[in-house]
This record gives sequence, structure tokens and C-alpha cells, in this order.
Amino acid sequence: MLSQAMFPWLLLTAAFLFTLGALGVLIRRNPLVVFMCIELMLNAVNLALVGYSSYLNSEEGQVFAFMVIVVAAAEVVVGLGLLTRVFSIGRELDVDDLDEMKQ
Amino acid sequence: MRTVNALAALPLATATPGWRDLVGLLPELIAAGGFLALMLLDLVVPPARRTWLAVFSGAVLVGALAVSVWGWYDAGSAGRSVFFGAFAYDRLAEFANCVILVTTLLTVVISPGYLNRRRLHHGEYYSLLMAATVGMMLLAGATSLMVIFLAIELLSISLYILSGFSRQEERSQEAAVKYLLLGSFASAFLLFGMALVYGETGHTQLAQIAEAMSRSLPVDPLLVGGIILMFVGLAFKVSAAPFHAWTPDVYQGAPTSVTTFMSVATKVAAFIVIIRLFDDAFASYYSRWSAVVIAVAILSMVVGNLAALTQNSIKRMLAYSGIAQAGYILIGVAVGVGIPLGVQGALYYLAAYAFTNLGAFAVVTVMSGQGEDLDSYDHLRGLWRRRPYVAAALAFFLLSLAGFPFTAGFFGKFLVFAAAIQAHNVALALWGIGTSAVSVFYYLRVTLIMFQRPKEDAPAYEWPRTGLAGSAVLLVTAAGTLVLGVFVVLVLTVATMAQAGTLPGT
Amino acid sequence: MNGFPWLTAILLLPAAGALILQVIPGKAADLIKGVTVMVAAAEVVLVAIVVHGVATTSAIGGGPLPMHYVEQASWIPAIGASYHLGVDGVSAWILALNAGVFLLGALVVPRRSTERLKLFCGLMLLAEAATTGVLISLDLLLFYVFWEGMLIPLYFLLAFYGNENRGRATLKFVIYTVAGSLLMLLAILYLHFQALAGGHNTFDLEVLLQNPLPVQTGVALPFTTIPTLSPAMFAFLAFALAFAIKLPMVPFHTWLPDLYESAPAPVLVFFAGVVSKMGAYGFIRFGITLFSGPVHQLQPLLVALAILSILYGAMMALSQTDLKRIVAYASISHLGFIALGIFSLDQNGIDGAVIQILNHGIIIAGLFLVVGVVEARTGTRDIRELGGLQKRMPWLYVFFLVITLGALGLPGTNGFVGEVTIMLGAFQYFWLLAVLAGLGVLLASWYMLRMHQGMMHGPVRAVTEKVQDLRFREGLVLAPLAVLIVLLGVFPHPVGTVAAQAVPGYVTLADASQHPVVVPTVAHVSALTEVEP
Amino acid sequence: MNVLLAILLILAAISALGVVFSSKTIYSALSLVLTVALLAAVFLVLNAQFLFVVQLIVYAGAVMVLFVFIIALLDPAAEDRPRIFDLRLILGVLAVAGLCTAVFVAARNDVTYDTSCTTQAVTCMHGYTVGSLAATGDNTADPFHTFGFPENAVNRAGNVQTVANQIFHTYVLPFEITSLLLLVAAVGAVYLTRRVAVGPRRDPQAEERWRDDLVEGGE
Amino acid sequence: MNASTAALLAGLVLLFPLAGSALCGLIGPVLGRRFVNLAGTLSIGAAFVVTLVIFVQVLGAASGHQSTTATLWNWLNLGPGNLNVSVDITIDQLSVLMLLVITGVGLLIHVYSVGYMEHDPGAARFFSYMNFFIFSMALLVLAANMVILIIGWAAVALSSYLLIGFWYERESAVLAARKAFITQVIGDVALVIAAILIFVNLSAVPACPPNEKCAGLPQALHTLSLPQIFAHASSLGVGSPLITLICILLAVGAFAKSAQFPLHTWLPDAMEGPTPVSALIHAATMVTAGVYLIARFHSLFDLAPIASGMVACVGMGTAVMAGFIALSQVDIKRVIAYSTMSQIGLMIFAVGIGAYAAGMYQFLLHAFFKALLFLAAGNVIHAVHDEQDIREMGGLDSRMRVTAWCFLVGSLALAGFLFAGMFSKEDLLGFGMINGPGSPALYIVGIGVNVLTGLYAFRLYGTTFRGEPRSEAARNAHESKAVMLWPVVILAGLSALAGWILQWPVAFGPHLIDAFLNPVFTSPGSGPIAKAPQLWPGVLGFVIGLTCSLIGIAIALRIWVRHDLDPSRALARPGLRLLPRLSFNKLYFDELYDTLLVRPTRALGRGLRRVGDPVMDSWIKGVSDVATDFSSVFRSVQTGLIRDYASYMVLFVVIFTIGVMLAAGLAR
Repeated sequence: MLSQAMFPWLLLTAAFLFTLGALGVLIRRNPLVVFMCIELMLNAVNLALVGYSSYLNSEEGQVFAFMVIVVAAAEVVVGLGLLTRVFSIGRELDVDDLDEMKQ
Repeated sequence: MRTVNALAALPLATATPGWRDLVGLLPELIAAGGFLALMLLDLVVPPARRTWLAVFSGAVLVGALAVSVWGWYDAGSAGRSVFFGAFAYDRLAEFANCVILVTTLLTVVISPGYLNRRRLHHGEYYSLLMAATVGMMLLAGATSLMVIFLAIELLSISLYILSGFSRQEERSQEAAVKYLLLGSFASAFLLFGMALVYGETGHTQLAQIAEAMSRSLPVDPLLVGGIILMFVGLAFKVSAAPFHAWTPDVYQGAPTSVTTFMSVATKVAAFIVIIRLFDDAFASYYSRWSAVVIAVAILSMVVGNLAALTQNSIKRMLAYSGIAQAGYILIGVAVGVGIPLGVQGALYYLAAYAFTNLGAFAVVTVMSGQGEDLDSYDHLRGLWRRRPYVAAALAFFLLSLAGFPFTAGFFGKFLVFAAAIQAHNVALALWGIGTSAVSVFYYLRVTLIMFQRPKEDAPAYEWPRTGLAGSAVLLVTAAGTLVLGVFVVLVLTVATMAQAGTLPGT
Repeated sequence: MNGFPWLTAILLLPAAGALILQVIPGKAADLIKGVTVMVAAAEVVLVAIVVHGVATTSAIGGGPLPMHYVEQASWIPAIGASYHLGVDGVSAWILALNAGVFLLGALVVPRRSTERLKLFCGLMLLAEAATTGVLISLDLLLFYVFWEGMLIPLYFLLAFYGNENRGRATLKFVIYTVAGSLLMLLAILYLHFQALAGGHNTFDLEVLLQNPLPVQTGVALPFTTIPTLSPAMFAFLAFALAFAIKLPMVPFHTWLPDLYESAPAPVLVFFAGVVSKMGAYGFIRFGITLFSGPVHQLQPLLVALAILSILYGAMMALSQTDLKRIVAYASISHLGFIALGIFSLDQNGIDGAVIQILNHGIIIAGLFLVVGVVEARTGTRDIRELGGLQKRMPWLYVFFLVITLGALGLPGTNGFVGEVTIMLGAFQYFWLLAVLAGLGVLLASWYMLRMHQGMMHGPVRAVTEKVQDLRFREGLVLAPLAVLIVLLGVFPHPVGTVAAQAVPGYVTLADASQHPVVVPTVAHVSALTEVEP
Repeated sequence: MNVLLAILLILAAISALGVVFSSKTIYSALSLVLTVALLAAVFLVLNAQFLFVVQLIVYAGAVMVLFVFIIALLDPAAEDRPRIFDLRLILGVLAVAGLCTAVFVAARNDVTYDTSCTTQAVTCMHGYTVGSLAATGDNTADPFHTFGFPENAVNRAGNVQTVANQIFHTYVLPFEITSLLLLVAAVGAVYLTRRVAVGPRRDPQAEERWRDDLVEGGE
Repeated sequence: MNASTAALLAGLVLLFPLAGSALCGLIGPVLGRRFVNLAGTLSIGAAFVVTLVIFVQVLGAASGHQSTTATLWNWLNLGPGNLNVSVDITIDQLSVLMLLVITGVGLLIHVYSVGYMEHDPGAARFFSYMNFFIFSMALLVLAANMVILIIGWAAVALSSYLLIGFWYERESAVLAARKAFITQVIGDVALVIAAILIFVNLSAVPACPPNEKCAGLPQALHTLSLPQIFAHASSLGVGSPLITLICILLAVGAFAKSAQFPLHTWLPDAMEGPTPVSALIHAATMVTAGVYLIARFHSLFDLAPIASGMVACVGMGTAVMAGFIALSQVDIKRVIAYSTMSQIGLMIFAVGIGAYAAGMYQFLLHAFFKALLFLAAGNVIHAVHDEQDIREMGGLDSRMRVTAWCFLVGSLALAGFLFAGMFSKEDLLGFGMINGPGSPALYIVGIGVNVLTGLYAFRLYGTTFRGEPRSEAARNAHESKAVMLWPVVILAGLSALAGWILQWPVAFGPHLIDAFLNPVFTSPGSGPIAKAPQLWPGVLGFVIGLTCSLIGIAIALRIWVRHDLDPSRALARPGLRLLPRLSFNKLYFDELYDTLLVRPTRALGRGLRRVGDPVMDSWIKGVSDVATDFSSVFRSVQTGLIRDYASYMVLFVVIFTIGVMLAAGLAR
């Protein structure tokens, strides 16, 4: 059971991790790191979910977090598969290279 | 002590789904079964007979469609909740199912020809298409945050792969990466929003969320923030500005048949869930979120239409047009609380948009030849002379997108503008009107290009033969567009009934 | 009458014709044109029956605007839109004009040189169906659908078959009209929800008229009232914009010359003859009836714009050298007369406007036919290169002379009938208007003679050296117009009587909310200064 | 417990900074592993034993290993440090600051737990809180959920059992959807990483038959 | 005469020329010249015969105003209280007199035209137009409804236009025709506005004040019928501004038609038409329609002394001005044209001072001698091979003896000595002594006009016919054919005798014409009419006028025939040096109008063409520019970079979320 005083800090941490992940997406050019940042965001969500779950004494958050982990895994599988195809060996890993289509 | 009673009941609170729950999920189950079967069939069917996969998909889809239609009557006007509030078996869901299934079916019909011309792989294509369809149908019926999230991910992941389906084309790959990264990014926002909504209301089921929300008379800022973040995630899916940036690139890069599918079906499914969430579950917070939805609607109309104005790629133009159309549909959503006409209009618009946009993209698909996709405006030059009926069909679809009478698009726009007026939000209607007037310009520009003679020096684009499948699809979509534009009462009645019994229902 | 749905018949006949055309093989040009002409002729016959019926029977319906041949059916019950058709003295002759001018347009379709003739004829027939729909709809939504739907066939006709400048001109036209009519859609919705608030879920004109908008009082000043910006005012402005663009009134006219310049002859005949009259028709049927309050408040502005159209169009026509542009600006000037008549809100004025709609349709169609013939023969539309055609084309000269005289409103031609009645109406609103309109007439004779003489008189020029006179068939097209111009000039009675049947209803509606605004006329002045005998 | 929690959270935040700001990809990955592990510990502290395990196995175990493997495969070069005046950086920092502040302030204001509001939130205009909203729910109308219990009530039957019970009963639909999801991911991964990158082999006879086929036959 | 007879006869008068016009125009070119000559002439002959029948009927009836009105058909009925016009015709003394001149002189001129147009390929067209003119003129004088009158009014303008521009390949003819037509349209518009004023103010006035005998008068039906207008007019009283305004507008119409200042410049140019046209339309009939109009509306003009005075002044002013210009013109037809203008000025003067019968008297006689002069001039022009400059003529009297004598008769009649002009002119001038504004001021000017008339008439005669031939063409001139001679002779006879016959019963004062017409002008409801001069003032006036004419003739003979008086030295003096140039250049009216009206209008048109539409169009360009600019902005942010796209999302997420949360927080 999460204490009332502690909860805002937990939520703050979750928000911090989340926005930090977003910041990473904005500034990092390596697609793998970008992807990791997105994973960080998902983890932040998990933290928030579990924190709420504990705070509310409701198990739904934990179930939800479980689903999130599964989805994250699926996304990673597909995403990394795609990234290895696109940034095949030897090519520079840079999301800014992907700008053939624009305007 | 009620809490003590509840505590005592806890270990026994094991709900088990029954047949009734499965019946509510029947079309989705059929489609999911089709997905599994297609995966297996892919291994058995000889390479030369890949078309069988399409035929099989078609059969599955028709079956699911039939069940959906049956479900429309079976669910009745009130509908019911299945899987413990996680899923809605109501007319809204069945309406969405029908639209999505028809879209998929028509996509499946034009796909073999396109895949063959472009020398694309057949195998996983249909199964992934089916998986995406399942995701969309689940999304349309979802009444739980978890199901919404999972359904979105199911359809998104399928579409990520489908976008990059053309493995030998860099554009397709680029589109897939963009869609993947940005889609995951948006999903994260959606999720964070869901976490906040869950946390502030203590529920993941929409009915309970709505109930809790209606009790929260003083405003809860975290809840509001959660709602907005959820909206951002969904706005990304319907490609509403300013969360639209991926749309033109992905639409242009993805194989055209995939674009055809995703431009329509995703939008339909996502809008259904937006309607469920915002016009129903979050209705009591209308005054909090309406400003954002209206802003997004206006931004979409403005950005979509204006950016489309100077395009020279038909696929990008249609992508921007899709952004604008999302803005128009959002008008219906934005005014939909308390004004049934809003949601009815949005639903009508969705049906109209499905036929029209599908038709427009189908033309691009059907006319895409062996070398490259039909994309540049120059490729359309002179189409009128060589393929008059195809050109007429495209012109008709474009007119419908522009909202001319005798086309479906007119009544879509009419109804959402009517709703805006009824809500005394004349400004919103005026934005819609103004941007519509602008849109006429670029839609008609395309038709004008079709009338022009091909340039002397440039090599003429080789349009393939339309083929029976292509002709059939164009005919069906054109007929649908016309019928929705004249016999309004048919679909409007359906939309009204769908709107009337929306779950979760507050 | 007796139960037969005449109006549905005249609405569907051209559309059915367009469908029939699709089963004819594309090579059979004669057959295609024949069917088109036959359908158009059948339409003329049907319309003639209807017009005769309107002229000879009394109107039914106790509403504010009694109608004939009323048909009503449910269309979109959810929002109260209905399929409600009807015709009265105002629309009857415009309907006749529509059918007649279309027949002429069908007759002059160049059979051999038109690409995809089947499509062309089909689109023409669809356009006729749409304009017919506009004229007989009594439901605002239905009206709007036809009004806007009219653009589709017209757009393709103009965009596919015009000359090399067509793209820009057509786009301009469509953008203008769409921008205007979309606002009208909002206004229609406003009316609908006003009625809904009053318990009527309807778009029906008759019901809306029986539940007039709340009267807004303006601030009265001498000569004018300062309008108040009420929702009803905005709604009227939206309607007015749509109609003013279609009419077109200066300053919303700039699409017209470009479009007329680029349009193919048969379309042009139809377009100039009928389509531009739709704006005037809309003003009469919807503008002044539904919005009597705003109309009265804005009357000074509206008549000012009408006068501006008259004079501006005339001045522009005077300074053009391209025949089509001259006629286009002349048309703007003449349409200004029609607008003036309408906005005088006087029975004579509106009667005159209705008469003039018919007359101008005949005249302008004739002018464009002549221009088309001349352009086809000489290959130029530049008045500076033409001359001496009278010597080479005496028959054309005869027809053109009559049409020219009609266009400049010579007494004894049909142009005069409308103009004098309109001036009469305008005078009763404000005397200066009639004077300025008279100036317009004066300028009209200048630019029309400049055009007529520039083409016909003077020595024979290089381009006119070898031209042939009218062929019999061309004469057959022009002759009815010339005859009508004279006939309706010396015997306008039938037109006037039918129009006068209906117009009092409109005037009553327009006056419904009139607040006493004293407009000094000469009579008043003289009454003030008159010496008691 | 709060102290432990606070330390873990601070450590997680610091290691998350490492994910974003490490110039080498592999450092980012390792920082992420650390973060994930720390979060797992947080879950444990919060009595979510099941998630603790899943987090460790799936995330730290599977996902991050995959990442590291791919990093090793692609061998990315070190990235340039982001420029300070990059608009994106400024925007991102603003977002971090703004959203964190907003969430924190809102959460702080929310958590003014007023015991007088436990039963009837509607009457409680000012003391409305997160907890109250959850706690005042009418449980009888909500048979599928459990919340608002006294401390440790969730885990009375054991956290794993409770969560499993929910997953396989109340949340069976989402759970089944995850299975579809994983299947799709598998199909996709297989398709995307398959070596052959050509379309269907060209077979003239097959194309001949194709023509006869209904789908592409005649106009 | 009952209404149906009137309708039948008037219908026939209208129908014959119309049929002739249609026959000549439509099938004439096919059937050949002989048919055209026959059809064109016989139709007018028939109309003349019918006119004679009408005349006899009117003469045979009892004295008083023999007005018969008949309705042919309904023109436009817009319901009670609105415009209701029917095609009404009226037959009374005035219209009969006009009809007689129109068909009679018309017949002669048609006969003449057979010869004149012998070699012209457009003869069929010519006769068609001429017949049409007779029809429209007849319609004009027969009209009993103001609208129908306007129709006839415009129809004559049309025929005038067509005939002036008959030789359409000559650009000067085309321009002259346009000028004539547009000037006529000014008059038309004035008439229309007058009609509207009448409609608005007179038709609605109850026909008679209460408590008076008004049973027989029609109720206010807004018919614009002339009898009704006249009946209602009297209720307004003398001198009301309304009546004045109406009369001024009517007068403007009359001025345009009758080429009075300031709308006179078209008439000299109209001489571009064939000479018979000049004779019939621009001398004898059409240009005098203005006089007819004022006479017809005398009931109104009687009530508007100011307007009448203005009309009189303008008439007299035009008479002086035209006479002055005629002094120095060198084109034979233009000299006659200016003399026409001058003479019509006198008629206008007469009707302006209320001497309607005198005005009509002048009209009648003027028709004879002016037609005569023109036809004779036509013969001359024919003889000298289409030369019109009198400086190239001279000495024609020995070569064209009959023409010369006839021309002399005409000139004398014009100058007012011995023949026709003498009686009518002195008659109307005599009225001027005691009527009209500031009488006898205008009378004194009027007798000055007599001098001028004598001067220019005999300058023309002397220069053309006397002296030595000044060109080869003049030396070889021959007399015309009989068909062109007989009408001239007949007209000469009429000019010589008509005045004497008509003047017969009483030397001065009421004579035949007066007796015939006066009932028209004294019909009930009409106000004061001009007082006729008594015997002795009449005789005195006659003598003075005659003397002045003789002075003019004498001076002219000395200058241009005997060449023993050279005015050039007198005119070389500083004060007078300008006069010849002013006269020769027609007082620069054409240049004035060109500078003041035509050029500015054209410049305005050109300016609008350059500015108007582009400015009004600029908004669409502005909007499209702005839209395109925005479009490129929206496209330029579409960089293709994933990080940018994510940035937009983050940006708006921050804005939306924080904004909404803030709002929500504040709301708590």
C-alpha cells in the first residue's frame, strides 16, 4: 500500500521517466536508442500503473501493466526486425537518413 | 461495513465468460480464425495459386460480414456488454464492423492484381490484413482501456509490417520505420493517458469510468490530463493535425493497396472508439476536453486542406485530404455530446468517407502499373482519354471528397455542419465551410489534370487494364458514394440507430 | 394536373435521357444528337403543358405562395427534408426558358467535332435536370442539392470542352460559386434550426414562410436604415452572397467574363441563358421572402450594387475588344437590371425582373449563338479584326440586328418590356435609381452598337473576306429567338400575366416586416411644395 | 519503506538519464537494463510480485538482451552530442519540466485525503481526491473489481494468484488479444527478417493461368 | 367614326407599310428590283389612300375634337395598381394631319427613290427600311398610350439609324448612324422617365376631385393611356413642380428627336444617308416628331409655363444657332440640314409659347418645301456624280432647269417670301409678339432669324445654281429622269400653293389649319392657350417679317449672285474675326461633346478595364497567395524527419495538456 505522501513522488518519477523518454526520442538519432527511449516511456507508464494500483488497492493496474509489457515485447520484436532490415549492416544508424519522402 | 463485505467476496469473485460473451465476439472470432487459417494456408498453397488466399480471405470476410449484419439485429437497440464490460455488443460496433469488413473485402479484391504487378509477396499479406481487421473490429467494440490499447496495438503492428511489405522498395521500408517509431511514440502517450484515467477513476472499464466521472463534480486535473493524452494517442491514429505528420509519408511509401486499407479502416475504427470514449464515457467532462477536440478539428481542416493545395503526388494529396476529412468528422465528435446529430453525422461521414476514399485509393491501386506506383500528378495526365470510366470514377470520388451534392461527401459534411450549427458553434461550421471551399481547388485540379493531354516529352504512364476485380470495386464504391449521396435516409437511419444504443451508455 | 407527377416527369426526363445515351454506341453521333434533341424537345413539350396549366388554372395551397402541380414526399425524415416540388408564376416562365434554351443548346452541339459526344450530351442533359430541379424545389435542402449539384455537370462540360484557358476560368468559377453556396448551406441550416426551435422539423419553404424569422428593427435614418447584425441578417447575407455570385453582381462577377470566354458554344448558350438567372430566381423565391427584414434593411446597399453592376458592366463592355467578353459584360449589366427590379421590392419591379429573366435569357442566348457562328466562320473574336459581315452574311445580320436591339432594350423589343417595368419599380423606391438605370440603357446602346457595327459594318476585312452566310439549320436556331424578341416586345401580355399571378404573394412576404422608412420621391417633393389651388 | 522507495525511484531516474544522454548505444542499453531492474525492485516494494518477476524476465531478460544483440550486430558508431540550442532539445526539456510539474502539482493537490469524504464524494466538494473517487465507488454495481480494501487486501490470496485470477477471468479478453498480438509480431518478424527479398517467382504458365483466373480476367 | 372603324383604318395604315417592309426586306432581294419598286411604293400609296379615307371621315364629322380611341390588344397587364398597358391608337385631327404628311410626302419620296436608288444594289433593303419608317412614324402619331408612343418613338429612331447607316461600308455613315441612335436613346430614356413619373404621380391620382362631375372618367388603373393622363393632369394645377419636371423630360425627348440644342449634333451627320432619307426622315417627318410630341402633350405643357418657356427659348436659340452655322457650310445637304434644324427651332418655339396650331402649320408647310429642297439637292448630287460640296458646283440653272426652278421655289418658301414659309412663319412669329417668355423679346430674335434664313437660303441657291460651273462634273451635269423630277415638281407646286390655300378664309388669325386643329388644343381640361394676335398687330408683324426676309434675300443675292458685296472685309475686323470660324466649325459642338463626354467615358472604360476587374479579382489572388503560402509552410514543416514529427506531437501535447490541466486546476 503506497502511502499518501509518497504517491505524488512516484507519479512524478513516472512522469519524469516518461517525458525523459520523449526527450530522448526528440534528440537521439540512433534508431535503436530512440526505440529504447520509447521502451523507457512504456516503463514509466508501467510505474504509474503499478503505483496507482498499489495506491488504490486495485489489481487492475497490475494486469494492465502486464499487458503493456507483452505489447512492448511484441513491438520490440517487430521493431528491431524492421530496423535490422532497414539499417542493414554497414549503413549508418541515423533516423535522419529516412527523409526520402517529405513535404 | 460494505468494504468488509466486498473483502469477504474477493477470492470468490471469479467471473467466467460464457457463450453469450462469445456470441458478442462472433465476427471478430471468425476473422481471427481466418487469420490463423491463412497463416497455415500460406504454407500449403502452391506459389502459383496464391490467389486462393485472397479468395479464402474474401470468404472469411463475407462470413464475418454476414454475422455482423446478423449481430446488428441480434444485439438489438440497447446492445449488451460482454466480457465483463470489456467489449460492447451493440449496433455501433456492428455498424463499424460492417464498414471495416466491406473495406477489407474490397481491399482484398483489388490486392492480388496489385501485388502481382508490383511483384510483391502474397503469403503473409492476407494474414496480416486479416489480423489488422481483427484489431480494428476489436477496437470498434472495445469498452475497456485495456482492450482499446491492445486492439490498437494489434492493428498497428499489423500495419507497421504491411507498410513495409514491399521489401525491395526503400520508400516502403522508410514508411514502415516512420510509422513504427511514431506509432509507438503515440501509443506511449495513449498509455500514459490511460494510466492517469485509470488511476483517477479507479477503473479500466468505460462504464465505470463514466460513472465515476459523472460523480466527480469538481474537476480533476489529472483526469483531464489523462483524457487529453488519450485523445492525442487516438488523434494520431485518425491522423488528425497536429499529430498527422506521419500520414503523408506513410501513405506515400506504403504499398498502395495497404494505404487504401489503412486510410479508411483505421480511421473508421479509431473514430468509433473516439465516439465511445468522448461522446459517451467522457461526456460529463465535455466542457474540459471540447476545446482541445475543436482545436484539433480546426487544425486538421486547415492543415490538411492547405497542405494538400500544392501537392503533386496523388497519394500525398489524398493523405492530406484524409487529414482534412478527419477534421470534419471531429466536428461531429466535438459537438456530439447532447446533440445526437453530431455523432450521427460523424457516423454517416465515416460510411461516406469509407466508400469515397476507398474508391479514390482503389483507382490509384488499380491504375498502378508495373514500374512504379501511380503517384505523380503527371501520371494522371490524359487518363480521361484512355480510361474514361476510371477517370470519371476518380473525378466522382474527388467531388465527393470535396462535398458536392449527389455524392456521399455532401451529406457527411452537411450533417456535421448541421450539428455544429445546432450546437451554436457557428465558428466551427465556418471553419469547415472555408476550408471546404479551399479543398475544392485541389480536388478539381486533379480532375483538370486528367483532362489534359499528356506532355509531349515525358514518357506516358502505362496504365494497366482495369480488370474485372478492379472494375467491380470501382463500381461498388461509386455506387455506394452515389447511394449515400441521394438516398440519405438509408444510412442515416442506420447511423441514428447505431448512435442511439451506444455502449457503455451513461 | 389530375394526379400525374408532371414536375417529377420534367425533372427526370433529362436525367433519363442521359442514361439512355449511355447505351448508344459512341460512334452513332447522329443518333446521340438526335436522342438529345428529342429529349430536349419532349422536355419543352412537357414544360409547355405545365406553363399552360399555370396560366390557366388557379393555384392550390393556402400558403403564402400558392403553387401549382405540387408534389410532396418524404425524403430524409430524420431532419425533416422532403421532396417537395411546385411551380408558380415566377418559376413557370423561367422553366420554359430553361427548356427552350436547352433545346437550342442541344441543336447547336457540333456533332462531328465534339469529342466524346455521348458524354457531352449526357452532361448537358444532367445539367438541364439540375437546373430544372433548382426551379421546382420547394424544400430548401432539395433546392440546395440541385443548386450545388448543377455545378457538377457544368464543371465537366466547361473543364473538358472549353478552350485552352478553360482550366483557370473553370476553377475560378467553381471556387467562387462554391464559396458562396457553402455559406448558404449554413444559412439554410440556421433556418432549419430556427424552425426546429419553433417545433417544425423542416426545410420546407412553405412552412418556413409561415413561421417568419423574428423581425429585427434597424436604426432608421433619412433615406436608409442602419442594419442590425442579427443572425437573420447573417443568414440573409449568406443567401445573398450565393445568389449574387451566381447572378453575378459586381463585385462578385469576375469569374464570368473569363468563363464565358473559354466555354464551348452550346454550353455557353445554356449557361448564359439559364444558369446565371438562377441567382435572380433565388433572390426572388428565397431571398426576399424568407428574409424580409434584412432585405429591407439592406435594400439601399442591394440596389446600389445592382446599379453598380449596370454601370460597371456597361463601362467594361464598352472597353473590351473580345466579342465574348463584350457580351459577358453586357450580360452583367443586364443582370444588374434584373437585380434592381428585384430589390426595388415593388410589384412592378419584381414583375419586370421575372419578365427580364426570360427576355434576357433569350437575348443572351442569341448573342452567344451569333458570336459562336462568327467565331466559327472567321476564326477570331477580336472586334478590331472583324467588319463588313453584313455584306457577306445578310441573314446573320438580320438576326443579329434584332438580337442587338433586344439587348439594348429598344422599345418594341422584349428587352424594353422588362427594363421599363424594372425602372418603374426602381423609381418607386428611389427616383435616382431609374435615372442611373437610364444611363445604363444609354451606355447599352453605345456598346451594343459598337459591337454590332464593328462586326457587321465597315469595309470587308481579311478574315471576313470568304465567309459563308448562315446555313439553314443555323438560321432555324436563330430565327425563333429573333421572333420571340419581337413578339415578346409587342405582346408581352402572357408572360406578364403569369408572373403577375404570383408576384403579389412575394411582395406581401417581402413587405411583411417592413418598418416605415420614408423614401422621398418626386411626388413627395411636389406635395411639399405644391401651391394650394 | 518509503525511504527505500524514494531511493529506488531516484536511482531509476538517474539511470534513465543515462539512457537518454549516453553517447554510446551500448551504454544507453545498459542504462535501460538498470532502469528496468530498478523499476522491478519498485514493483516489489509496491507488493506487485508478479510484475516484478515479469519485468525481470521479459524486459531485462528478453527484450534488453535482444537490444544488446542487435547493437552488437549493427555496431553503431557513437552519436554526436546533441547541440544545446537544438530546438528539439529545448522543447524536450520544457516538456519534461512542464509535464512533470503539472502532474506533480495536480497529484499533490489531489492527495488531500479527507476521511469525511470516504463514503459520499458527491457531498464533498473540496476534499475530492484520487482515493476518494476510487473508494466511494458503489462496489455492488461493480462486481468485477476489487479496490478500496484495507492494506494488503489485494494480496490476501497472494499477489500472483490475485492477478492470475483476474487475467484468466475478468480480463480474459485482453489476455487473448495479447496472444493474437504476439502471433502477429512473430509473423511479422519472420517476414521482415527473411532473407529472400523477392516477390513470387515468375512462372509463365502460372501467369497464363492467372489470366484465366476470375480475379484478373477480362474487362 | 366608331372605335372599330378607327381600329380597322389605323390598322391598315400601320399594316400596309409594315407588309411592304417585310416583302421588300425578306423576299425583295429574290424577286428583283421591279417587285421592290412596286411593293415599296404601292404599300405607301395604299396607306396614303387609307389616310385620305380617315381624313375625309374626320373632316366629315361634326366639329370639335374628333378623337376616337381604339384598343388593338393588351400589351402588358400586371394587375390592379400596377402597370397595365394596352396597344391603343387614337385618331383625331392632329394625328390625321401628321398621317397625311407622312404618307403623302412619303409617297412622293418613295416614287422619287425608285429613280434615285436605281443603281444601288441595296434597293430592296432601302425600301424595306423606308416602309418600316412609315410604319413606325404612323405608329408614333397614332399611339394613344404613352408606352406605345415610346415604342413608335424608338422605332423611328431605329429606321433613322438603319437609313443613315445604309451605306454601311462607309465608316462615316456608320458612325453617324450610331451617333443619331444614341442621341435618340437619350430622348427615349427621358420619355421613359417622364412616363414613369406620370405613372407614379398622375395615374394614381383620382381622376377628379370629390364632389365634381366625374362619373364618366375612368378609375385610376395605371394604364398610361394618353387621354387618361390628360384628364388627370388638370387636377395638379398650373405650375406644379411635378408637371414642370415631366414637361422638361418630355421636352428633352422632343429635343433629341427634333435636333434641338443641345442634342442637335446628330442631324448634320445624318446626311450620310441617301438623299431621299434626308428628305423624308431628317427634314419632313421624323425630326418634327418633337413638335408633334409637345403638341400632343399640350395639356401638360399648358400647365407648365416654365417648361414651355424653356422649350420656346431652346427652339429660338436653336433657330438662331443653326441659321448661323448654315451660313458657312459647304456641303449642300448639310446646309439644308441646318436650315431644317433652324426651321424646327421655330416650330418648337411656337409650341413652346402655346401656339400649337401655328407650330403644326409650320410643320406642314415645312414638310413640303424641305422635302422639295432635299429632293432637288438629290437631283443635283446625282447630276454632279455624288459631289456634295457646293464650291464644286455653280451654273447649274442652265443645265438643270426644272430642278433649278423648283429649288428656287423651295428657297423662297424657306426664306418666307411669297410661298409656303411666308404664312406659317409669320403666323407663328406673330404669336411670339404677345405670348411666350418676355415677349416680345424672342419675337425680335425671331425676325432676326428671318434675315438669316434669307441669307443662307440664297447663298445656297446662288452658289449652287448661279454663276459659272466650278468643276468638270458641274459642267457636264444633266437634268434628272422624270421619276425623280415629278415628285420635285409636285412638291414645288405644293410649296407654292399650299400656303395660299390654307391661308385663304382669313388673312391673319384663324385660318383653315387653325380651324381644323384648334379643337384638339382646346379640349376640355386644357389650360390657357396662346392668344392669337389681333388683325393689326398681325399685319404689322407680317410686314416686318416679310421685310426682314427680303433683306436677307437681298443681301444674299448681292454677295453670292452678283458678287458686289464682299463680307470678308467686314468680317476681318477683330470683333468679328471669330464668327466665320465658329460658324464653319459648327460652334465646335462636336469637339466639345467629344472632349467632355465621349473621351472621358472611353477613358473611364479603359481605366476600369485596367483596374476594375483586377482589383475585384485581387482578393481571390490574395486568398490563393495566402493559401499557397500557408500551404508551403505546412509542407515545409513536413521535413520527413521522424524527430521533427515527434517534436510537433510533443509540442502540442504540452500545450494541450498543460493548458487544459491549468484550466481545470483554476476551475477548482
